[in-house]
Amino acid sequence: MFYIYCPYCKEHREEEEFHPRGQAHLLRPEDPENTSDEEWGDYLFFRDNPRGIHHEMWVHSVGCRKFFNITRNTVTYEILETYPMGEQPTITAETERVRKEQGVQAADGGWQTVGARPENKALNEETSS
Amino acid sequence: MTQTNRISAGGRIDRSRGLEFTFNGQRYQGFAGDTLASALLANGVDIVNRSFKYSRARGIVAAGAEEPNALVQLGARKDTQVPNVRATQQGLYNGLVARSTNGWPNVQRDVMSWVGKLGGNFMPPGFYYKTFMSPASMWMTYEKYIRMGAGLGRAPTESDPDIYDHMHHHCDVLVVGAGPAGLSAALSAARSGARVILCDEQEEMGGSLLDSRETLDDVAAVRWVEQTLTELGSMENVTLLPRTTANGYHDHNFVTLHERRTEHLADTASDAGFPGMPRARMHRVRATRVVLASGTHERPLVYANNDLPGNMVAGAVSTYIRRYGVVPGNSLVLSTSNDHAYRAALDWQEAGRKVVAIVDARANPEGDLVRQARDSGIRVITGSAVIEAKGTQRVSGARVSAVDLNHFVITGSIEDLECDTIASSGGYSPVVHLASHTGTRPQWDDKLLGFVPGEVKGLIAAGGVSGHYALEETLADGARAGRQAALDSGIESAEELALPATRKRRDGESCAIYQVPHEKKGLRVPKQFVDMQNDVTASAIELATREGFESIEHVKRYTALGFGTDQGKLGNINGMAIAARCLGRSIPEVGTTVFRPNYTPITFGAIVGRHCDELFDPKRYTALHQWHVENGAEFEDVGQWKRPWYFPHSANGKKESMHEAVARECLAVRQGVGILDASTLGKIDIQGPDAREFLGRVYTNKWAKLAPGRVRYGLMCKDDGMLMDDGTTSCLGDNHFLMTTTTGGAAGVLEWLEIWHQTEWPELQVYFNSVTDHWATMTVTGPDARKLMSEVTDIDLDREKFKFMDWKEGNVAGVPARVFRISFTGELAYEINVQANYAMQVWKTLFEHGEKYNLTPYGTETMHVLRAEKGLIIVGQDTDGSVTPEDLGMHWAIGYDKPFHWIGKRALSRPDTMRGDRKQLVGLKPKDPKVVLEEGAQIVLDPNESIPMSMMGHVTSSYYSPELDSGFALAVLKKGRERMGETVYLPMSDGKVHEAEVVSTVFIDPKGERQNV
Amino acid sequence: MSDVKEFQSRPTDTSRAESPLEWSLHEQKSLPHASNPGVILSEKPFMGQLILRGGAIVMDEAVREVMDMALPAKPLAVVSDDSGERSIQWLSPDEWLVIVPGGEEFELEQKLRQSLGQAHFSIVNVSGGQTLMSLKGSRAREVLMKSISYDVHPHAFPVGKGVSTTFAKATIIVRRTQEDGWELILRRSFADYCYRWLLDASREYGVSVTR
Amino acid sequence: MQRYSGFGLVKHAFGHHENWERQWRNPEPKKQYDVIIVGGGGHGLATAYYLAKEFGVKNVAVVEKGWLGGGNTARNTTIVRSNYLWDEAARLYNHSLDLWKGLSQDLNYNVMFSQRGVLNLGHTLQDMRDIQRRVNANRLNGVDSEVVTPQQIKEIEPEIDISNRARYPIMGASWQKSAGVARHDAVAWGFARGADAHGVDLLQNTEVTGFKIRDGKVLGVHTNRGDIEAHTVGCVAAGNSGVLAEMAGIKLPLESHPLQALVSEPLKPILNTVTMSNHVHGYVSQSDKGDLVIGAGIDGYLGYGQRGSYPTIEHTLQAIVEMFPMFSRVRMNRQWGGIVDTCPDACPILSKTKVKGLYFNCGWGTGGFKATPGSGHVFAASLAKGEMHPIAAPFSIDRFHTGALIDEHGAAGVAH
Repeated sequence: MFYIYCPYCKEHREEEEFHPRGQAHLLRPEDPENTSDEEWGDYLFFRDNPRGIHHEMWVHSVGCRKFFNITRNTVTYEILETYPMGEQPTITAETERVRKEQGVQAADGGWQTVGARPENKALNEETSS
Repeated sequence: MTQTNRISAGGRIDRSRGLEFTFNGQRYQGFAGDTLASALLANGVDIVNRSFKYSRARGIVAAGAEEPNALVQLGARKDTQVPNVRATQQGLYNGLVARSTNGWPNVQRDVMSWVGKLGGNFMPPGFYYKTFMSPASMWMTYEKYIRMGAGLGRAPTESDPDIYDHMHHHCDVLVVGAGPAGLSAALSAARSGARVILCDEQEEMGGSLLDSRETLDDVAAVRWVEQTLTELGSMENVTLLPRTTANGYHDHNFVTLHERRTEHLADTASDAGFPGMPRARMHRVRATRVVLASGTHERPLVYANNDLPGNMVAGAVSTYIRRYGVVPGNSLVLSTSNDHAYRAALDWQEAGRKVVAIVDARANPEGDLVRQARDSGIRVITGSAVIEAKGTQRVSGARVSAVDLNHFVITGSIEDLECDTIASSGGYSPVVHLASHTGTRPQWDDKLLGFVPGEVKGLIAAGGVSGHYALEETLADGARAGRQAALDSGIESAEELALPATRKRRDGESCAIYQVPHEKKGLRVPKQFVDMQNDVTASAIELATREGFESIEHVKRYTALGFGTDQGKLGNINGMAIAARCLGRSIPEVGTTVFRPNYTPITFGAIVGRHCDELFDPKRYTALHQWHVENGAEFEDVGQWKRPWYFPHSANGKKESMHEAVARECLAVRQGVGILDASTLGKIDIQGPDAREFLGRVYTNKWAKLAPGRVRYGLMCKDDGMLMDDGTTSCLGDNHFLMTTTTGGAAGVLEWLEIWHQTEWPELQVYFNSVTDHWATMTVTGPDARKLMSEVTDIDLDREKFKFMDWKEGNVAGVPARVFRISFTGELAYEINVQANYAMQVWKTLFEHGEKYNLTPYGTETMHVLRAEKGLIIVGQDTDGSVTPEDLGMHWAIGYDKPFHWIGKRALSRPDTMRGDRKQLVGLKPKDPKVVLEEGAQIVLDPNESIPMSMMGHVTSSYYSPELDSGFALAVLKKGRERMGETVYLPMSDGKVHEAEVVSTVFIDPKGERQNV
Repeated sequence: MSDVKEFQSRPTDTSRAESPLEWSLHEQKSLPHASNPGVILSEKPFMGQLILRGGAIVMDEAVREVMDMALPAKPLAVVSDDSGERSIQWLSPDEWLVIVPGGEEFELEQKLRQSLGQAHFSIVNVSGGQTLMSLKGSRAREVLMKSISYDVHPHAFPVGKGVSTTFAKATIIVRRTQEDGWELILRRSFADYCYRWLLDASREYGVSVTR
Repeated sequence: MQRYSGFGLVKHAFGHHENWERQWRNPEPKKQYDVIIVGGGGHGLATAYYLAKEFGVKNVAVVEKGWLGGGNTARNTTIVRSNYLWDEAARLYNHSLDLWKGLSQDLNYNVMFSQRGVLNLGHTLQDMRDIQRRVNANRLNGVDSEVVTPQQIKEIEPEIDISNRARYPIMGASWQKSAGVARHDAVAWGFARGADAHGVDLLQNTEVTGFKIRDGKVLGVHTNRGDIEAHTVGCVAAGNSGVLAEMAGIKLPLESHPLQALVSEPLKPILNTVTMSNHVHGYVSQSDKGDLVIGAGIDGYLGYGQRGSYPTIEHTLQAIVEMFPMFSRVRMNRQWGGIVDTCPDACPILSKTKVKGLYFNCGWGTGGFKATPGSGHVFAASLAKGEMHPIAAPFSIDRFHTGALIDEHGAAGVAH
């Protein structure tokens, strides 16, 4: 069972408080009218399914009700980072590959690095801004 | 019967507290502190069970979780039966009743053993794949007999009288195992101030120190255990959990610990004098660091007839003598590959019984214990091993021979030694199970001749499990691990633990021996058991490899090696070694097996906890529930809600049937006035300047012009164009809306709104909050609704001022209310929302005034009939995730020309959604009005077509209509709207074929005049 | 925000009100009363409860002005006024729960709306939708440990903290507003389930329920 | 191939079992085959078997990166049934069920197909509507299926609790009498032995590292044991399909999720049939060895770790004890997880791809085991003829672009 850092509650919570909601950074086509059936089908049904680093969206359903993203290894189940909506991951399959090639040891200390960006300004921001 | 094998002094038992118990119908005595196994051995009980496949006599082999044979059926009563309890792990209590799981008529004289003896040779591994195939029709009969022969204990046949629960913990350091390493780890971490949990599966903490010959600070090691536990027990930051098995290690250091709370005391908590106490508790622990100090399991040697009662692992012999004061025999032969096992012989001799010989596979053993044995006058036979046990019901002798392990042959002559016990040791296997539960593979260590844990983040292995076998090393490794764990968990500083002094002992090198060679070969050798519980022999493994099963997983599966309730704790490594030898590979080349939870079997009840019976799932109640109960409602489960289904009247001791009640309720609404508790509908408060825009995006229809004071029905689709929910939304203020959802859809719709807002359109200024529980909703409907309402409200109900699809606020029964003129019945209707705390008074006041109008409460069934008569759909009943608004004929609710490309729109122009022969919602009128079509009945056009028939659709809703005095139905039908007036057929399972006419979905008041009055 | 429909949903005569636990307590006939209870439960019904949504800065200004209290600055914080009767709890970066004595909520909502003016915010009255339960006694923490997976050790859960979390198979808000005991906020329709669960989990410690 | 029989067993016993032959060879890969099957699980082996036996394509290799039958074939709860809702799915699974019926004899390998029936319970009015709909559709599709009352359920499975004590009392069930369970490993081994006997090369420990594709046509595969040529390649790799597809530059609408299962300790016979409940979410049967074999739901996240989350196990056992309260004192022995490749409509993909000669058979989700012979058979027919078999045709990848999904979530549910 995962122990997930909620970037809004700013602490780890048990997986039971969350729900996975599929691939992160999914964008609805901006102009559906001019989207082909194939493109629309891709948007509806075709998802990344990597064996390894995956960026996925979760919702802290029984906590703050906020959606956020997790970078997780789908084989080891290690959570590498969690970050709020609207931000980009700092760890990707590409960065991991580079890191591996450079022989960098995995950082120790807990399950995940916390927050993709050092400072989260969410507290004094409206989510809609 | 007296305790023939009990010695007069020593051990951790309390000889002043005698306990009575029954095994296989025979009464015995034991002492407090015994396990069932030690008490059985004390009483000289040799045969405790019969084996699974060959029905061979089996005795106790080990002293802990690794025991494969001593499985018993526990419990004195039908409802307290526990199957397959390991006697070595069951604390003895007064009145304990146990039986062997197998053996008929009894374990001593088992009829099946003759089958095993005569037929055993016809049962090589996988024999069942090769036979029982003809005639094909006989398999179910063969299977019946195979099943009867299989299985171990029996499931209880009555409900469990005990309860179970869960407890959640968070700690800095969880230490698994309270042997020397675990204790020093816990002490080291605890003194640093860390929050520590220490658990141990045994009845008493201390692990190997409880039967150790060694001293710490020059006193018996067990004294140090006592001191340490006293200190740990006094610390506020330490939780001690004895009788607690760490059974599963899960991701991110989540560990489940199963604590036996009353199982060691009596059959049930009540019998133990603790009514209300859980029989077992599952601790769900999130640990920052886990110290795994689970120690080792000793490996027995695999020699012929090694399963006869009287064969034991060497360490178990020591445990029984030193911890329980039981010598499990009179004369011992020890067969070993290492120094450590010599303890068994020394303990045996010190207990006053005869050691016939120590047979050591090594050519030149010369450690301290070896010297001690020799000095004590024990005969040590070197370069040799016990190759076969003699005996029928119990060991009567050992055949010993010199062995050449490199060529896997015996050399020289065979000596027969007389003895009644053979102890063996082939070395030690670290108990790596937990460390591999999350998929990390154990690593083979050539020096240790065993697998040690692989690297698991957050887990530190310490002591025996990481290959530190000497006591001083074990203690030091534990202390190091405990300190490291505390520091890793964020404790700033931790002192190094001062360890008690040990006496240095020199141990010689062990040798690698698993299966012992025999003078015969292959299946001609008397059976050499690798996995006793599953009757897997060395030759079975050999045969499997010969048949092409070369992966260790194939070998395991073909032979069933390691699939028992002991999960191969004794046998797996031996089995792999044998497979490796047969395949000409090394053990690490053959691979390793990954263990899965549980470490030892865990009661279902403990995993379930208190999530059973009435707490299995929440029952959600509305604010009016008490009234419904008091007025005789029958309830329907809708999601977690308990909703009144119908309100049967009782008169003269006769209760109305549902049909009668629903007919009465329907007519009351159509002709007078009825009332429905609709509080379960989802309600979402939406505020913000972009609320209207947002609605336009998530609903298929238009919202731009809905004025305050007005209500509109909306359809919600997913982006695949399929309907997901529906409901009305009211404009409360220009920037303020109240959305209703279906009862089942409430949570999902709120999340749906949030996900689009938070991820796709964060720029829209709008907030959503659930107010489902805040508002109670009651629907007053029927021609007399206005009359009734006018008596209790100050709202002007004039039909011109308060029109259909308007809402107003005012007081109802003295309570501030919002009243909505919306109708799900087709009749004049007022939906009243009041704050739930005041709902009951409103409801009761309505009934006070409603009596003269025969105000009739109705439930979900009547609601369904009334809405279906009007052709109004229920999402999830008339739709199934493959239905578009177009399919439902709801073109009027689709705003194709809305400026924003709302959710679901694009999908409606895909080839499949544009198909001309899609299923469409229609009404069906059975030709025979007495027929109420079955919901789910399939529609065909040609009733004479042979199977498979061409199904054109199905009935989604079907009821008897009291107003029409006829059955009627809603259905989805291919090209349904083109088929108005056609006859369709519904072939039923009883052979009848119903005929129905395709009609409009609106059966009553097609112009909708009644709701507008 | 203007164009939002304020609504006083509380009647002037509240004598016939029924709290979310009315049915459960009624059905029990006599309330549990252990001689030496390790757990003491009591409902604090009919509190005024508002959900505030909006930006933290503007909301902070508004509650300072109207309630003379600061908005909790940190996630999972609960602040109470000196009387202990009014509190504001952080629920999410743009969501707070305000609890006040029953009857104050509507006036409070109006004042807050006035203070917030044209900012984008939302205030929702949820007083009928949830209820408070006080959980006290020497074994209260163990009962919570049986019920929620959140860490309730004093190190992790000091006074002034509140979380929304999983309670058995329901959702609950747990808060510590004072040293000796806990406050649970139960959703109306789940209140009976939570109450039964609490009684069951408390049984081995002895439980008393007071009204 | 050495024929197996009871008589043969006796004969071998007198020879101390020294003359049993290998069940399949361990050949070196050839340079070229007519067809390569990627994936040596049940479906892949069945495909190879039927290709060689029924469609005359004998120059076939099965390329398996681990050991035969080591994926979901080894990790499922062995249920075989065909009571699917939609015509397309019912046809596919019923075709499979027909093959199951004679499979032991056809393979000369006892796969222990035990037709002990399957109950799908209903606990709510909507459950019962869904059950009636499915049973009616099944019946007209030629699938044996009936609606049974709680009393009839009790006669079929006497230990079940049909009382109103339950939180969600049982209101009825659908009952497919010809459904049942089979011995999962034996299915893989039986097909392996049969395929081998017809000349198929089973290449274990051989991992595909890429595809050789030129001008939109597949020419073979690259493996860790060298390149192997073939103009027809069928990928039958369950949870690894996505990874293979990516190598070929194809995207599949698959997500790989953990699916967990567990067994109790072995018990004397207590359950007669297979009982499943979508509503309380759990299902149980008893293996011939005596274990209660219990299935859990899918975990919601992607996972290739062959394990899921513990609460899923808890919820499942809660459901089992809700249906069978007396199992509370029975003990759970082991849990494990498979990797199921799920499609958005809970139906498989049997399809050509934009690469000519490259076919995929995947996306079976929780329904793979029961389909093993049927899937292998229609896929083999498709590979042999270069045209999708009529039963397979509706399961093309195209449906995710046209929208012609076959939504079997209701039938799949927890009911694997």
